[in-house]
Parts: sequence; structure tokens; C-alpha cells
Amino acid sequence: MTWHKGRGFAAINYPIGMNLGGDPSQALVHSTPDGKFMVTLSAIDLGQGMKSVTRQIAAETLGVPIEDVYVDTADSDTGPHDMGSFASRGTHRMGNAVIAAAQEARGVMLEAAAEELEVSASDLETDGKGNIHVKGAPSRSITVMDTALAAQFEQGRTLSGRGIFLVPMSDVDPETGEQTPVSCFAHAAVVLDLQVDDETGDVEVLEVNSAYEVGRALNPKMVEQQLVGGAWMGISHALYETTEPYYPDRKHGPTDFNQYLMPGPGQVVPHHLAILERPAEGAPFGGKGPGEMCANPLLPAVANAVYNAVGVRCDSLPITPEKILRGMQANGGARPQGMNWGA
Amino acid sequence: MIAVETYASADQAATALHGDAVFLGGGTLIMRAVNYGDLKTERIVRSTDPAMKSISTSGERISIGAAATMSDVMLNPQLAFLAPVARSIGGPAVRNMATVGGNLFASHPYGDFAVALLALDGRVSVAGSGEEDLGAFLARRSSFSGVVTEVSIARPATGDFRYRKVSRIKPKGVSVMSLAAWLPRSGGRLSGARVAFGAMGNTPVRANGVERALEGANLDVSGIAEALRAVRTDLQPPDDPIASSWYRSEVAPVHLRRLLLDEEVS
Amino acid sequence: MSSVEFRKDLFADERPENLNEIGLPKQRQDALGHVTGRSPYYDDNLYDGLLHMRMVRSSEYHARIRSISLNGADMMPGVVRVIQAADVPHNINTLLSLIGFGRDDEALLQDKKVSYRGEAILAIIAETELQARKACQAVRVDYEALPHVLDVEEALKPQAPVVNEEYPNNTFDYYDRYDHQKLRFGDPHAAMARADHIVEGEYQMSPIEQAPMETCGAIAVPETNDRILCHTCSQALFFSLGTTAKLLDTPSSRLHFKGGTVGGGFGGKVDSLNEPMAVLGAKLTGRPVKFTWDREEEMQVGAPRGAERWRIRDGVMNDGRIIAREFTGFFDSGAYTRLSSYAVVKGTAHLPGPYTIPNVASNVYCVFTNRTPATAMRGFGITGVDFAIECHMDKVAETVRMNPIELRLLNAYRDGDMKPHRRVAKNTAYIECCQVAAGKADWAIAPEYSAMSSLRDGGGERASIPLTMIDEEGRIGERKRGANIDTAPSKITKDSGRAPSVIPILEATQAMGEQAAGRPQVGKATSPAPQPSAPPAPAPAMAPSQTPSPTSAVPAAPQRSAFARLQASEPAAPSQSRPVEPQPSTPTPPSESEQPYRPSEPFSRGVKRPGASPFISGRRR
Amino acid sequence: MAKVPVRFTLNGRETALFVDGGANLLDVLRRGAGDLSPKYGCGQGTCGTCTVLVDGEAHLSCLTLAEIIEGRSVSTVSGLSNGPDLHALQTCFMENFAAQCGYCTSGMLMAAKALLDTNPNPTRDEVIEAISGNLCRCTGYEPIIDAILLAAERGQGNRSPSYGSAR
Repeated sequence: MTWHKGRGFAAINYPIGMNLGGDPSQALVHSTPDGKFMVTLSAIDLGQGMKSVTRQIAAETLGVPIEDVYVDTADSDTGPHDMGSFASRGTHRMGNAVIAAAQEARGVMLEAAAEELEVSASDLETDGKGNIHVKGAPSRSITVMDTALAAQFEQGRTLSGRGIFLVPMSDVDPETGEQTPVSCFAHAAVVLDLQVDDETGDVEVLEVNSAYEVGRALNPKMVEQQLVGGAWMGISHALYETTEPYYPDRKHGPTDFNQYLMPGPGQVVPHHLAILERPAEGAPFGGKGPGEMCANPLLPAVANAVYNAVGVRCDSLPITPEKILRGMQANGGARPQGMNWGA
Repeated sequence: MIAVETYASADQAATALHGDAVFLGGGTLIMRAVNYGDLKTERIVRSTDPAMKSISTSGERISIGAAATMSDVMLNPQLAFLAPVARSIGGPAVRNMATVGGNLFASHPYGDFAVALLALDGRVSVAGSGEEDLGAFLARRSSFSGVVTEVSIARPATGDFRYRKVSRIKPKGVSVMSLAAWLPRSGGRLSGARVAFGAMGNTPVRANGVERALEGANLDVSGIAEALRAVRTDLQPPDDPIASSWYRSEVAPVHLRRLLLDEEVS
Repeated sequence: MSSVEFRKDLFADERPENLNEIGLPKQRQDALGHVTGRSPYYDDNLYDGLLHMRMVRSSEYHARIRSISLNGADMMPGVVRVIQAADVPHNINTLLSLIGFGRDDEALLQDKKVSYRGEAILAIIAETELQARKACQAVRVDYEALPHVLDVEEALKPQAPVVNEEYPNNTFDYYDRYDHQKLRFGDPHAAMARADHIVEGEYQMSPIEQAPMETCGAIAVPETNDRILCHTCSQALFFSLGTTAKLLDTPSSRLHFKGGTVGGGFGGKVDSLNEPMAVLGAKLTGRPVKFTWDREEEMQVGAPRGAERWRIRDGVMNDGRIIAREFTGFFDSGAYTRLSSYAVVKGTAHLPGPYTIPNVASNVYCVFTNRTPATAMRGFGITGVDFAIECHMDKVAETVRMNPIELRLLNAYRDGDMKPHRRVAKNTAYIECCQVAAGKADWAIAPEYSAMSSLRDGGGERASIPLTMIDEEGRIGERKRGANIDTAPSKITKDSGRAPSVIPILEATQAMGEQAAGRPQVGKATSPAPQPSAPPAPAPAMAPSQTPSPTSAVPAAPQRSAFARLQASEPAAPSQSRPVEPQPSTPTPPSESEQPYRPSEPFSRGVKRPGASPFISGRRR
Repeated sequence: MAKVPVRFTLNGRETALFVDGGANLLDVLRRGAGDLSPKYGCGQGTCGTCTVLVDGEAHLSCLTLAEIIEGRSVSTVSGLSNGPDLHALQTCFMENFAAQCGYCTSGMLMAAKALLDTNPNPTRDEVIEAISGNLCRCTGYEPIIDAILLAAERGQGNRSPSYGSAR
């Protein structure tokens, strides 16, 4: 019995935002009397971090610390319309809507502060720590809290803003497929190392090296969460998962997590990531949603590595030990393709 | 509405098990059926009999109470050779609940603990009746109604018991197959070897042809060659979501060899 | 074990780093709630007297329902209400009707025909979940089994059983015209003829479960003021609200949806099947009703990522340049459309992957089969074809004996390149990702490949739109009527060699250019001026001749009759070939920052039906 | 309706409820006792999101017949922190970004607590074994394993000084 090592490469790009547009997102921002900001959305946090990333976006745009911002989601009575969390549209669409709402609120805040400081609003800037001051003269300042109190109780202003972001819906040419599908592209490339048991077809993934380009990592820890977890899912898709193991036959569909296979905590693969950031025009602070694309390159990388290891092209997913074993038998045994590509 | 009856002794519970009532052990099988509306009865019977949790040695055999959990097995020094088997059942929470008795009723592809018991000449004690061979018991388990109180097994000499569970998911996953072998030797040659498989049939099963082929054989590559051939005809594994019958048959000799020769895997 | 590095050195001049909050590893707003078990998921709302709903589901792949007998289920202990198809006020919908795409094709509850195993027939509401389950088991449905089809290509055959009456050809109708989505760019047929190698492959993506740890569900509660409050784990709150309003024929102002904290979705919580049923239950009983899937339903009745079958055929030169690529794709939509029609369009725009290939064509079919409808999942519309493309790239590399990464870099798209959906690429970073990943893994690539850049050597000739061969093959219903038409975009087969096209060739009648649309567009790019650099860019592999191949315009007799009939009934169809001017390089359009989105402007609302389709570039045929 | 009385200790507090015959502990904790921290993931014993401690041992509450809890002690995540002071596992899960959607977190924390209570200095493999019955679909497990190891390193009995700041 031999474990044959194999190495595979794959690289992809991924369209960000709902195809063809027509998917508005709205946001509302308003201040409490003491200058804390509530962001009200109907967007959904599935774990991807919608609440957290919009909080950072709102804080950055308002010019206040994130501690002074809270994101409330989702209540159809209070949160204005949003299409939903799918198609990698959340960060892009909702992020832009939050920027628009926060910009409007910031504009009012600076006007209120200007009235208190008796200067022009255009001469003011925020320090990101809860203060507003005259550009170049930090001592001529007022806190956001005092600004809000003044706006609320003396000036009769609401420190609030509304934002919407819409990519107008577009059509597709039936004859050529010409269309304006998406807003920007994220990118990824992975090198995956694995080994294959030539007697059973079992695969053990050994290591992943990757490069992911995400526009801008709005929150690097949350990007890392998505990429690491998404890559795990990609490996899982490649080697294990299916609701119909005998597709297109529907027999023996799994009905629980013992039958529906996903790699366990004993199969965690060391994953060395490089994160690249090429900000996208029109995206919030350049950020592209990394949550969907992260799994994609792992699937073909596994398939290519299996071929490299034992000379079996598994062109149908999942790449089960059975498919590999059948392939090796058809080839008269494992046919290692050689480790020609480093490692 | 489901009614639960609790009895202090196994005998009382057995008496109460009339009609369509079911006996609840650790709950991992019955409660799943309850949750999914699959339980065909409205009466659940259970027992708190402490005797059903005892583990005791007498002579060459060990008795394990049917209510002993997998965790109980893992913690008992007399059962050190079974600890790896118990550890292969579920995750820690399942092992704190699942019982030795319940494992005898776990349907394909579960029941890996019973595979080990089967290889170790397991005998089942049923409340109100005597001892019975585990293999025969497994064959009639679907129509069994009663309370299993304990399972007794042979105590293997050091190194004579082997067990492997082949699973795609680590460390906890369902069996592609599980294999257990009790390999007593006499003068260096195998004598009275017992080999059992899990997930290779509707119940844990012994591989009779393999056992015959091992009789008098040396535990080396040439000595087991015939047994590896025999395993293909011994078993008729099913298709399921984990693996096909073809695949299971194809790799059974590989895993049997690895078991018998104690080969390292990765 | 793992590690993360940020390559701040790359694209540094495009990325100001003077921000206060953005780019910092701030704690998640929801972290404390998660670790204390207090994050409020939809099911964490307690109501006295909560009722539980369960479904009676089809045991058949495909069957007519002769009769449904409650068999005393409605009188069983704890049962409060039975809901049948007739109780659903507007019992027909398609998810994307909210954006005007596709026709209503799916009932919330079926009482006439079931088209997949697990399809909902009726619902029972009881005091406990167990009572509801037991009552469901008592119901008897008398089925008349119908032939069923499970394979996407079998479903395209004329004799295949009709899965979905709204789409009797077993394919989604694209633009009231075709049974598939087309992509046509250049002339792959002619290019294949002069390629050194033809590399073919077929790839099969499996159906996959989203498997969020929290199953789909909703709790609906009668609220004050004659409204219904619905706690939901929907991924799309207003999608679910709108769908509920439509199915229940209820003003949306009567609905109050709350959610936002969801235990994973991955695409599996868009379909909005639980919300309308729970709300209907609350309306009919006047009590709080919970409708949650158990794990078994989540796995086998909840829509999976649909299976996809892809065929790729490449024309490759000895030096590794891919000069033509064709796709034939089949999305297994299951019994109803849900979102698969959209995935096909999205997937089409993605072709041919992150590569600049001068001749690309695809036919992609959204196919109905007698299985659980498919829906969105992480990477929707892209994951399957990326698997196909990237496996195929390795086959191409092997064919021309190239380092697989170098092959990809040679063909990589760059800023300024024209994509086959006729928008210029910008903000690309594919080359850099390949280089960095190779470097991390010590996978050697030659210096000229390490020196490549997404910023350089794109555009120019690579930005031009080639003369494009188009066709009218695959009209809606053609296959059903027995026309024997290959599903692939061109007729080159391994066996017949490079046979001439058997379909009439029409040509694009006008220049393509998004600026002509007269409204702001997404995906707009400036055409960067190519900069001198070393190494030189791979020569753009454009067709040597810009005239259509004369052989390819010959119509073939066998297919002609069916085709001609269709053509006659289709007033918008051009009836003869016309030469067309190839599109020159696109002029530099205004950048996005100069033309911000103007949401207040009205926008075009989908394809007008019936008749000619409006052209996205703003011109009509 | 057959209701059965059950008395037990929940996070140190005496609790008494009437439960439906055949009810599982998960439903009883959530809808009876109002402790919403354990989650429903499958009702099959295959996902671990409902993991609680019964007399200090990890149990799957969805497969636990509520009536057998009579007289026993149940611990959930709701009782993990000492008032506002988080358990080391909780702070380490936060610091390590070991939760995304958060739905598996309660079960993971209790599985980890069962481990650290009996084995304060586990190896990586022991941590993996301890959470092997608990599924996570978001993280790929590594941040969770690291968080548990970090909590062990810090001494699992230590409590963080504050309730955890927003940063």
C-alpha cells in the first residue's frame, strides 16, 4: 500500500453583486440624543458579519468610533427595504447604502457642530474618536455628544440620514448573451497538496496555499473567517458532499449528518493564505464580498491534485474513494504524474 | 401521547414489555424515533436496575451490563482492549449516553461495538431467559422484544484482539466498514479465530469463510492470503449514502489485511 | 497550523490606508451574543400556546393526485387545523416574480399533481409537533404514478414526460425565444478549425446541501392591529415578505417580518417556503404557529445547490494560447424554477472564466427534472462551471505540455480586455493571485510569467469585439416537436471532425457598446492604454480573417423544416444573413466615479413580452 | 394531555416543570425552562448544537428523555459565565473569532467545558476528539480548536475581568 502525493492548482474570479442588478438596498442612520448612532437595516446576518461590517462602514463614514454605532437588523417595520443576503451583494450593495445614509447624517452633524462653533461646516472634520474640530485647529472642537445634544434640544435638527444603493436592472441580449452582469470581480488562486491511498482511493488533504484578492479587507479577521471556512467547504464539496450519492438516481439520499459527509475537526488542513487588496471602484471602501468565491477554487484544485497523485481524472463530484479506485483499476493501477510543480 | 414507565429491576421492566412497548436504554435510538414521529408505540419502558451497569470478570469471560455506556467501557481498566472500540462510537456526548445493550439494536451502518462483541464470542443475557449466542441474537433482533441485561465476552490475551473502523470522517464518522478479529494462537498458528464485520450487511456479521481460511494459518502475508480471497464471498454489503456495495466489497480484503497484519495507515 | 499574510505591497498605490475603522480587526458586533447563547435566532421567541405545523409530502417522483383522504387526521388528538391547496389564496408563484423574471410555476401546496418526492401536499397544525406528525401519517393520498425523468439530457428528449406544465418543454424559456441562454462572441467554429489541438471534457457537479446548522423555519404570530408578525431565518427578509404577501393575497402592510440573526444560510434560506405557510397558519388559527423543517426535510426537501453538467471544448495552439472555447451547460433545476434560471444567466456572463479568449460560445439550459427543486448556494451559478473550467485548464496544459500556472497566466484576463459578455474587464487581479499562490507553495514559474501584471498589456486589440456568428437554434419547443438539434453551440464533433455548421448564421446587426444604452451601467471600464513592458503580452489570438467563413453559412436540410416553421411564426427573427462590421475597440467611456448611479432615474424593467427583445445596448433589431 | 412533573437543577437553580410524555430535554429547556442557549440542529443526535452537561457530562439534549433528568443537574451556556464575567472559553472564542453564525457555539462551548473540567491541559487531538460530535458549517473548526487550547492555556477556571468590550 502506498500513499501517493499530488499537487493541484486552480484559480478563479468571482462576480460580486446580484446579476443584472435591479436589487436595491436601503439604510437609515439616526443619532441618539447623546450622539450615538443607530443603523437600521433589513439586511441579514447569516454569520458572514453583515452587522459588523456595516457597523465599521457607518463608523468610518460618520467619523466616529465603532463603539458609538450599533446596527439593528432586520425588522420590516423599521428597517427599510433590502433584497437580501445572497449573490455576494451584502457588503457591496448594503455597504454603499450605509455609506450614503451615514454621509447624509454626517452632513447634518457637521452643520450642527458648525452652528455651535460658529464656523462653516466645510471647515470641520472628525477625529474618529468622537470629536469634531476645525481643520488645522484641533482645539476649536466640540464632541459629537454635545453636537447631538445641541442639535436635538437647541437647534431642532435630526442627525440622521437615508441611503439607498441601486444598480439599475439591465437586460440580456438573447442572441449574444451581451449583458452588464456584475459590479466587480474578486479573485483567488490555490495550490493544494494531498495524498491518495492507492488501495482504497482514500484522499487526505495535506496543505493549502492560497492567494485571495478581496478588494479591501474591511475587517481582516472576518475576511480570514470567511476564507478559511469557505476553503474548508470547498474541500468538503470536492471530496464528500452530495444530497444524491448516486445522481441522477435519487436513491440513498442522506437524511442526517452521519450520512451527509463533511470533513471533521480531525481533518483540518493547514491553510496558508495571502490576502491581496485591489479596491474596486464603486465598492464600499473598495471591498468585494469574499464570502462566496472562497470555496470555488478548492474543488478543481482537489481534482487536479488527485490526477497529479494517481493519474485519475475525476470529472464528476464528489471525488469519492470509489471513483478514484475505479479509475485506478481502469488504468491498471496508480499512475503518479510526478511532482513537477515544486513542493 | 407517550407514557414512560420506569422500573427498579430489569425483570419488572421485562414483564412490563408487553404489547408494542419499547425498552429505552441510552435513548440515542429511541429518542430519535420519538422526535421524528417514527416510534410505533405510545409506551416506553425503562429500568434503573444498577445491576445492568455492572462490569465484572469471571474466569476467561467478562460480563458487561447492557446499560453500561461507551464512556463506562472506556473508563473501566478491565475493558482496556475495548476502549478503542467504544471511542469509535459517536462523539463524547453520544458515548455518555449510548449503551452496550443499545448498540446491539443499532441498524446499518451503526453497531460497531456489537462487531467487536461478536468477534469476542459475545453471548447475550435476556431478562427472564438464559444466555444466547450474539450472532443468533443479531439475526433475530428485529423481532426481539425483551430486556437485554448483559453481554458476556471472552477476555482476549494481550495482542489477540484487533479492531478497526474505516470511516471517511475523522475523528467521528460512520463506518464504511468496521472490522474486529479475535486471533487466538496455538503454537504460533491461528486457532479458532473469529472475524466480524460491521456495515457489511444488515447486521454485524461474522465472516465464516475468512475464519475457516485462517484456521491453522500464520499471521503473515502468505498465511492470510486465502482469507483475503474468502472475504469477498463471505459478505454481501449494501449500497448506502456512505459507500456502494461494490466499493465495500472491493476494499474489504485491503482493510482485512491491514487489520490482520496490523499495518499502519498514514 | 494555518497562517495569514496581507500582501500590502501589491496594488498599494490604489489603496489609501488612512482610515480609522475600515481595515482593522474589530470584534464582531454579535460575538458576545454568540458566546453567551443570547443571539436571538428566530426560534428564540417564546409564545404561549404555540402550535406546530407539519407537512404531508409526496412519496412519488411524479404522480397525479387522484384523491386525498384525511382519514380522520383532522379529528386526531391535538389537531387544530388542516390546510389544503384550496386554503392558499393565491397558490402559484415563482420566486423571481419579484423582479419580473420568469412565470409563476410552483404551488405552495399541491392537490393535482406532484412533481418530486417530498413535494408538499397539505399541512397539519397541532398543539405539539408530535401530534402534527402523527396526524400527517394518518393522511392517505391516492396517486396515479406518471413516468418521471431524472436526467437533464433525458428531459430534453421529445418523448420525455412533462415535469412542469408551465414549461412543457422541460426547459426554462429565455426571452420568449430560446430554450437556453446563449453566449456568442467571435467565431469559435472557425477558430477551432485552425487550432492545433481540440481539447474536450465533460464535468458533473453534484447536488449539494447548504447544511446550515439552523434549519429553515418561521414562527408567525397574530399581532395587534390585525397584522401577523413573522419571525424568520430568511436570508432575504423582504423577499420572504413579498412572497408571503403574494401567495396569501395580503397587503404587505399586514405583515411584520423580523429576523436578521440567522444560523447559517449559504443560499438555502432564500426560497421562502416556511414563512407563507406559518403566516397562513396563524391567520387560519388565530394562534402562534411554528413551521420548521427537521434535518431530514432540510436535506431532502430543502432545495440543494443544483447539479450541473458542463461540456467544454477548446481550440488550443501549440504555444498554449486558447483561441476558442465552447460550453454546453445543463442546470438541473429540479421540478420548478426557483432561482436556477437566474443562475444560468449569471453563469453565462462568467464564461469563459478569468481568461481572454477571442472566440467563445455557450448554450446553457435550465432543465426541469422530477427532483427536489434546486436553489441558491454559496458561489451560485459559478462554482460548478469553475470546477469544469479549472479541471479543463489542466487538461489543456497537459495537451500542450505546459506548466499549468503558466498556461493560465498566458491566457489570463487583464485590465482592459473585452469579456465575451461584451464588457471591458477592469480591476483585475487574477495574474497576481496566481503568482502569489505559486510563490507561497514554491511552485516555480518562469521569470516572464512572474513579471506579468494585470495592469499591463491588456486592452488594445484585446478590447475589441470580434465579428460574431449568431444563430437561431434552439427555439422554444423545437426539441419537443422532434427537431434533432445538438445541444452544443457548434456542430464540431470528435467523430465528424470539423464539420461545417448546419445552422444559418446571422450576424450581429449593430455595434455593441454599453455607452449607447443611454443610462449608467455597471461593470463599466476604462480602456487603459497599453503600456510598454517586458515581457510582451501574449499575442492576441484573434481570427486572422474578419469575414465569416463561407462554409458556415450553409443551412442543413434536416433541421431546416422545423426551424423554418418556427421562424415564420416569429416576426422578430431576422430571416437572412447579413454581413456586419466588426466592432472596433471601444472608446474610453466615462469612469464610474464621473457617472455615479442615479437611483432616482427610472430603469428598464426586464424583457418586454412578447415579440422582439430590447437590446441592452439601447438599440433594437 | 399527559404531563409529567420533573425537578432538576438548571445552572445551579432548582427548577420544576410539567413536561409532555416523551418530551426531550432540549424542548423542555427551551420552551419549558426558557433557557434558549441550547439549539435545535437535527433532533437526530448528529450535530451537537444541543449539547448540555448532565451531572457534568456532555449529553445531547435532543436525545435525552426529559423525565430521566429528575433529580439531576443540567448546565448550559446560560450558566457558563459568572454573572457578567465571561468564562475563559467564552473570551477565547471571541478573541479567536471562533464564531460566525453562532448557532453551533453553545454546543461547542459545552463540549469544550466538559473536556476542560476533566482534562485542564488537553492536547490538540484531545480537543478535536472532544468536539468531534459537534458540527460547524462556517469556520472549518480551526479557530474553535485554537480557542479551546487557548482557554486551557489560560486556565479554564479563570474568569475575564469584564463583560467583554465591543472591540
